Amino acid sequence: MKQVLEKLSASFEIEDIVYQRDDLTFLSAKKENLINLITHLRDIEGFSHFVLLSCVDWIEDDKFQLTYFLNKPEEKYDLGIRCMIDRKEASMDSAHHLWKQIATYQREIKEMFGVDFPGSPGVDEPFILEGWDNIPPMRRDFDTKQYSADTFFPRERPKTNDPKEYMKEQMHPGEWGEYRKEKK
Amino acid sequence: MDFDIKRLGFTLLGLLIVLNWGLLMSSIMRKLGARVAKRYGIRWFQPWLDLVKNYALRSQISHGIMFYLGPVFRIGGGVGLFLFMPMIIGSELWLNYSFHGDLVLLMYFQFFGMLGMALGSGEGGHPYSAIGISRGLSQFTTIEVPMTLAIISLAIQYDTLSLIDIVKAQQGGFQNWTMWTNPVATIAGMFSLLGALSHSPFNLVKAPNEIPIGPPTEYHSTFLGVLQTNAAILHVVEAALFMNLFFGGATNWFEFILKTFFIYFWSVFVGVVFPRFRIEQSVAWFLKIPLVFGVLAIILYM
Amino acid sequence: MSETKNNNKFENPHYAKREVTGPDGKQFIVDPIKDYFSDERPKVYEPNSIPVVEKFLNWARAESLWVLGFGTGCGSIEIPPLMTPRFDAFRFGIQSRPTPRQSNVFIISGYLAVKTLKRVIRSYEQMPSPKYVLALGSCTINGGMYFDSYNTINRLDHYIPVDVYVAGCMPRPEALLAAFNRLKELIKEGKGEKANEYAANFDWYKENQKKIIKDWNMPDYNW
Amino acid sequence: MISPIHIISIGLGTAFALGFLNKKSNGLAVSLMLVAIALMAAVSSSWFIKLYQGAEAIEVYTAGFKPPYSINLRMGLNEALLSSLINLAGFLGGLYMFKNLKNTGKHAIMVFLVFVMGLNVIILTRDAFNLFVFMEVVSIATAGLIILIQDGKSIQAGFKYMIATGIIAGIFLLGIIFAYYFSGSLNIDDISNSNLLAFKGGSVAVLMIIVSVVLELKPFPANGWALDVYEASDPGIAALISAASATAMYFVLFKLMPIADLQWYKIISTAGLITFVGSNLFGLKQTGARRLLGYSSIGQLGLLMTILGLKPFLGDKFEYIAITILISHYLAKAGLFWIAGLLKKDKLKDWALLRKKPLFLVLFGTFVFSLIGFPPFPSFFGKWELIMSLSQQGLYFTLAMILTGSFLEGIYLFRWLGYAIKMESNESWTFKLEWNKVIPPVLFGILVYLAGYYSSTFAENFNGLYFIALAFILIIYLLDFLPAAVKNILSILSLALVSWYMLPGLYSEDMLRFIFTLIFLVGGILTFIAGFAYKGKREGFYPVALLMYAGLAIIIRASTTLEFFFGWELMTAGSYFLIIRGKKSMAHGLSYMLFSMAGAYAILAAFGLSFAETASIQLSSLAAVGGNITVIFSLLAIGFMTKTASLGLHIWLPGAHAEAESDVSPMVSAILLKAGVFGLMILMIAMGNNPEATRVAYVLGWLGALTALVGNLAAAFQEDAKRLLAYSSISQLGYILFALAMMSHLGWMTAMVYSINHFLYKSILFLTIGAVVLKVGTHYMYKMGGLIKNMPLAFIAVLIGIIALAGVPPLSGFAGKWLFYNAVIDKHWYFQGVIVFFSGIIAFLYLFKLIYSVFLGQLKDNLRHVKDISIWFAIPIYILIIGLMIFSAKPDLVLKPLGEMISVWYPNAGLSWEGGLATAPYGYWNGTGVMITIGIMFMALLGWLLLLSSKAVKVGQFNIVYSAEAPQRPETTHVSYNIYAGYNKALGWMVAPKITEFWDTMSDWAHSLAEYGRRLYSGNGQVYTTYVLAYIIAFYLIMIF
Repeated sequence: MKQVLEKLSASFEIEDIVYQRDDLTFLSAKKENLINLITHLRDIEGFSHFVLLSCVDWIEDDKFQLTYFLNKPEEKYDLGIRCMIDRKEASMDSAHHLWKQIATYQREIKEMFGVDFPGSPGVDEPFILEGWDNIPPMRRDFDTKQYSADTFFPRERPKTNDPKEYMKEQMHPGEWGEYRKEKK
Repeated sequence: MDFDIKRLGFTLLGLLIVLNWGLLMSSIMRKLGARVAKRYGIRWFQPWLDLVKNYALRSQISHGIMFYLGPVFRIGGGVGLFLFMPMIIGSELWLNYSFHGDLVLLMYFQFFGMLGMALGSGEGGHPYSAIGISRGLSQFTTIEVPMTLAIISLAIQYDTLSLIDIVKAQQGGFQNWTMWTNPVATIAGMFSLLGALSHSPFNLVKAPNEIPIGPPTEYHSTFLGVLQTNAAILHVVEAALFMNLFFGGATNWFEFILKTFFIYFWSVFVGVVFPRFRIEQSVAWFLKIPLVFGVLAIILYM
Repeated sequence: MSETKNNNKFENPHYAKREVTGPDGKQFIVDPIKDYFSDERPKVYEPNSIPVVEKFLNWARAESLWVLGFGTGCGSIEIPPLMTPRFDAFRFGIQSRPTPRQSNVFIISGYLAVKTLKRVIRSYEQMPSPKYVLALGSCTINGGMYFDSYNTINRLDHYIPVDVYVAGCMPRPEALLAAFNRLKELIKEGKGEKANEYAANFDWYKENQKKIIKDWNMPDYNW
Repeated sequence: MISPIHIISIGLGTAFALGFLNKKSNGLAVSLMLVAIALMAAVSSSWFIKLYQGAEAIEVYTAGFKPPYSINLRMGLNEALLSSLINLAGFLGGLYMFKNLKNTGKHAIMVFLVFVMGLNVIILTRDAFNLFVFMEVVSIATAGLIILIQDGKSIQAGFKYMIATGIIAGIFLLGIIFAYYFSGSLNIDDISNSNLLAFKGGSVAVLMIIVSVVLELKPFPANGWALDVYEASDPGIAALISAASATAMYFVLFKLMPIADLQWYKIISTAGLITFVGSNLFGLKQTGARRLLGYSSIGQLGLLMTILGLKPFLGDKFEYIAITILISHYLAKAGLFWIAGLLKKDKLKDWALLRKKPLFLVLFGTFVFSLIGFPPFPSFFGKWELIMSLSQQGLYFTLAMILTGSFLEGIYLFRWLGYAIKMESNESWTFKLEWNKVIPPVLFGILVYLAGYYSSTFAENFNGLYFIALAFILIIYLLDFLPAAVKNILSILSLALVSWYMLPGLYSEDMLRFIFTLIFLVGGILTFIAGFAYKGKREGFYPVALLMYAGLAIIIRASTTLEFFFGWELMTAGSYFLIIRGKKSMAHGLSYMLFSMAGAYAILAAFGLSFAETASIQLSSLAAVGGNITVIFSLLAIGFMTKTASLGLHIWLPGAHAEAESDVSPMVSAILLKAGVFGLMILMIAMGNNPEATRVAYVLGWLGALTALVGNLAAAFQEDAKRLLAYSSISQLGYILFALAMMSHLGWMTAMVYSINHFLYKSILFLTIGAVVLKVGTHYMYKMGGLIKNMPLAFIAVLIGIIALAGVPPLSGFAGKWLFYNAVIDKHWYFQGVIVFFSGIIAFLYLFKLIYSVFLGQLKDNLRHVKDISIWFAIPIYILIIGLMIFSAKPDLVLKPLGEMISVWYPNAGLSWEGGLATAPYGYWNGTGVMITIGIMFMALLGWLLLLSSKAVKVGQFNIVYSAEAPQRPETTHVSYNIYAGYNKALGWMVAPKITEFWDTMSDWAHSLAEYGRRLYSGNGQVYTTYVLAYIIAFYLIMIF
């Protein structure tokens, strides 16, 4: 597998190959090469099984990371292909023509992160949320606690304590430190 | 037709007895089922509570006039069957209004309630209602085939279609029951009873967990109360029909209760043991073994 | 059949107004929400005026609790054991029904997503009055571990009236049985009138519901 | 009186005179020709009138000598008639071809005139050689006329014609020479008197003469040349060849037959029979109108030849039979060719254009019906006499073949008629009608009706009054321009008048006929009321509907088998037009017609057989039949069962009823089918007591039971509401057949109760569903739904209809079920009974589907604003419902008289009555008591529910529990399509379309046989000549063996 990936790395500009385990490898590809790469992997290298597509919001780098997981059933070999895309007007080429089920992942990512996949079937339809009119909820700039507080009539919460300090105070008032030392 | 207040009174009393016995019987059966599953089960008076509760619900909706009339038709079917069914032989007054018609009337009057219910729940507009009814009607067509063969066999045997005469011919001892004099017809009849009472494996009309719960999906509160009342009456009356046909009828209420209980128990017993058929299996089943018995019953008496 | 556009962003296309041609060639507008649903408001049903009768009826209601078989959250896994020989809820007059039309008790079993809430409201409104709600778990009280989630409600009683809360995450079947007993007591005391409360404060409940259910595409009250 | 010789002199003289005319005055020439032919016609018809009034036939001797020294002409009644016919055809043909002749020039006109004149001579002459000469003249003239259209095809055809007739003429001449040699005379009478066959070699003369004349009549298969002639020549010419030449040649054969003996008659009749059947068989595959007409012409000539061959057997009936059939053929075929010429379309399917001119459509229908031998046309009476005489002589094979041939002819003619009436057509009528082309067919159309009336006057025991009904229908047809409402009122009045006239008498005399009259006529009035719902003119509807009712009334009134058959055929014709009026009904109309025709022929054959035995055509004489009873009974039963659509013969019904108009469906379902029941009852009353018949009835019983089962099962799987009801009708008629076949008191009672009930509820259901279909614009139930709120009237009607149909007490349907049980047990027909009972329960499936899918469930978007059914439908529906309710509440009102009526035939085992309580041998039933008990109970329970839940909230159709969702569309929420899928899986194999497949295979075989045989006609003139020679040789071989 190593040779294969190294051979490919030149033609597809693959970077950061991480051999995590014997059967798991991560690598990074550029946005414009990605579809070609996974097409090649599927058709030539036998990665016929698409496992999942996930998204991570690197708000600090102003990037979204998409990870395509492929699997080669004969060798039970997993391959994660990372791809960083711009966070502003985030958009990625759709890969639903390779595996139909990718459309569903893309629809979910569109809803949760706002990454667009033009041409993917039903990508604009609501996936889980009904009637969502805020920014996509999985984006890290969405303040879910604030949203909940504004929307869902939070109950007045009783005063809470740090359990460690509180229990120390309750069970061994003033002698927690000594107790620990004695034990040792 | 002259109006006979005494007969009416006896009939209403009989109806009351049958209703309460039907409710009690259903609770006993459920209790038996629970004990088989090692549960304590419902309290014996639960059916009355449920009935009162349903009648006591405050809000009702109606989907239209036929929806409203459906339960009336349904209970009319049950009560009418009761009216035309001789209950206790030997007492002129417990024969109800069975002098208006014979066995054929009873057989066809069963459809009265079925049809009304089908139409009522049809107007409810729920898809499951229609599916349930289509199954019910489909199954009913073949259930009745062995039953008809058995009845014709009895008609040949006793040379009459009058239910009273058939019962009277069976009096005078255990050995005179049709069950012994015409066992093949009895078997055919009892098979079709399984379908008529629609317990498992023939309960695909209501089919819990599959098309919850078939025709009465939209029925609630008082409508449901009426349907439950009918179910209690109908089960006893159906059992009474089989009692009259095959098991010598009843000369007193005790005998009546005992016999109807065991007849009803037969279907519950089978129901506890066998899982549900699919519709095409159920339809075809009645055209297999029960049909053979029915045909045999006629050939033997031809 | 042509569909006329509506400015509601979340409108279900099936419920949009549409222009149809009748068999006689005349065209007319069908507004599904108006034409296909009843727009009647819920009523407050007065208890029976004779106290003894009402007491008797309440006793029957309390002893015959039909539960709607609708598992709204993770807690519904605790309901099937109720019917097993170990807990055997049947002996308390409790049984489950598959249709809201024939049920009296709605068990909200745990967290409620906004999406589920819509279905819960619909089913709740389809149940005949009087009806009772059991709310299971912390989630229905204050959101529980989902208190800061973007799509899980925090307080159920802002959307439908609740008769009995059962705390815990999750409450065990024993707790549920205790809750049923509490509910029975309440009903027998004549305090099981939350359905009337809902009808009386209908506008407030609707306002709360509509605040979070943004794609409101049903009539105000689902009969 | 002008001497007949002047017919010739006028013709010849004018022909010569024409030669002096200027080349440019062709118009004048044609006019002169027409005048000449008119004069000829005047002469011959004046002779005809005179001879008909009783004058003696005269002989005309030319040149002052008597035969054998000169040519003599005879003007007898036959000659006068035929020459009048020929001259008439010639005149009208000339008129028709006015323009053609004018454009072609004087020579053509002269040829035409010579042609007509020649035919006259052929008719009149008694001299063999003269006959030969004029046959030659005519054949040359014909060839000339054929090539009038100077295209390749017609020239080829003319040439083939010349070759063939040349050979034929040569042989004919040889024959005459031989005959002259033996008899010493050329006079036909002398030849026949001299008994040629007695001479050695004389038989060769006979062979040559006869075979050549036969060949002129275009016998199958040596007739390829003739077919090309019909196809290629101008339709006007073809009309003349088919009508006039054939008539003349037929007469020649008639004239010459005396020279031969009985053996020759047999040969002729066989040759004719082969021609008739073969040519009609091959006609099946034709797609061109003129060639088809050619086949039909040849077929008809074959039939005529058969009749001539049967002359020794037919005795004095011969002339009547031959002339009626000849005239029918003459008028119809000429008319058809002329219409073909008008239309200028040869493809049969293009004849749909004819619809644009209703007059011609009517003429076309008239000619087709008269060719097949429907009443009131002459051939009907001819065929009737023919069948009667044949069976009297025991010529069953001939009889069967003639009926087969007629049936085959019917197939293609009715298919063609169906195309004309119903075929889709986008073309527009592209030419103008010229008066000279319109007059001839119209005149012939009128003549064929007159001839029909005239022939009926000769028929024994035939009530001419029936023609008054036909005349009335004709008046209604002439009033077709009036709005529908007026015609509707007239029709209702006429039916009311007939019922008022018929009913009181029947009530006291004949209960059975009284009940059926009620069903037919009062039912007819009720369904006519629904007709007020139709706007516009409804062209053509009223005449045909009245025709059907007239037929039904005649069946009731009929006292002889002839009248019965007359009524039966009228009814068939009327109902055929009613059925084919429906949308997409072309195929259904055809299959209805074919089954009806086959059934009618079965009935005809049976009547013939019974006539042969009892020598009486009184209906009552059927009872006296003894010997052939199994055959007669079976044939009649099959005939009537085609109308009741029993299993195997039912495939016409569903489509026909389903596609018919809304008020026609009840006519053809609730009313028309009862004609079959009536027939069966008549049959069983007459023959039922015979043990042989009982054996057949046993089979009928099984057939009825299976029909009931299959009909109901099939109904349960229909999606089309009207088709569902149609299948239901099949099964209901199965019940009736079953009950009738029991032939016991209770069985017949069941059958009568079913008949009455079926009339009531099927009328209600068909009218209601028809009215609903009119409003919602679709037949398909899954496209309806939830209409109860819009159409409460219709809903109540259907509800009552289905409760009655299902036999649920307390409505009257239960009466039938109750009687049925008692009858079955009484008769010991247990297993059949169980099958019928089973099918009765299956009825619930389709009844529920019907009412649920249409009225309950979910209302569709586009039907939200639909209004209730038209008041004009509601009126008859509710009248029928009142009738049904009265019958239900007081069944004894109907059952008691029925019992008395049936006691006449089956005195035992009836019902005994005690007030409202009926006691049968096995059970008892009090209809009134049950009704009251159930009524009180129902009201009490309703009151109880009202008390409990009067404050229910009315909700919308989507306010249903839907697994916590809400329905999105009514279409996806309404469960209706294939609702009995599970049932289909379990029992659907029973209704696999095996029977349809059987009939399809039959028709495939017939068509492939026709296709295979048709290849005989290669189109090659030499091959045709070989056929002609082979034919002669075959004759010779037959003769010497």
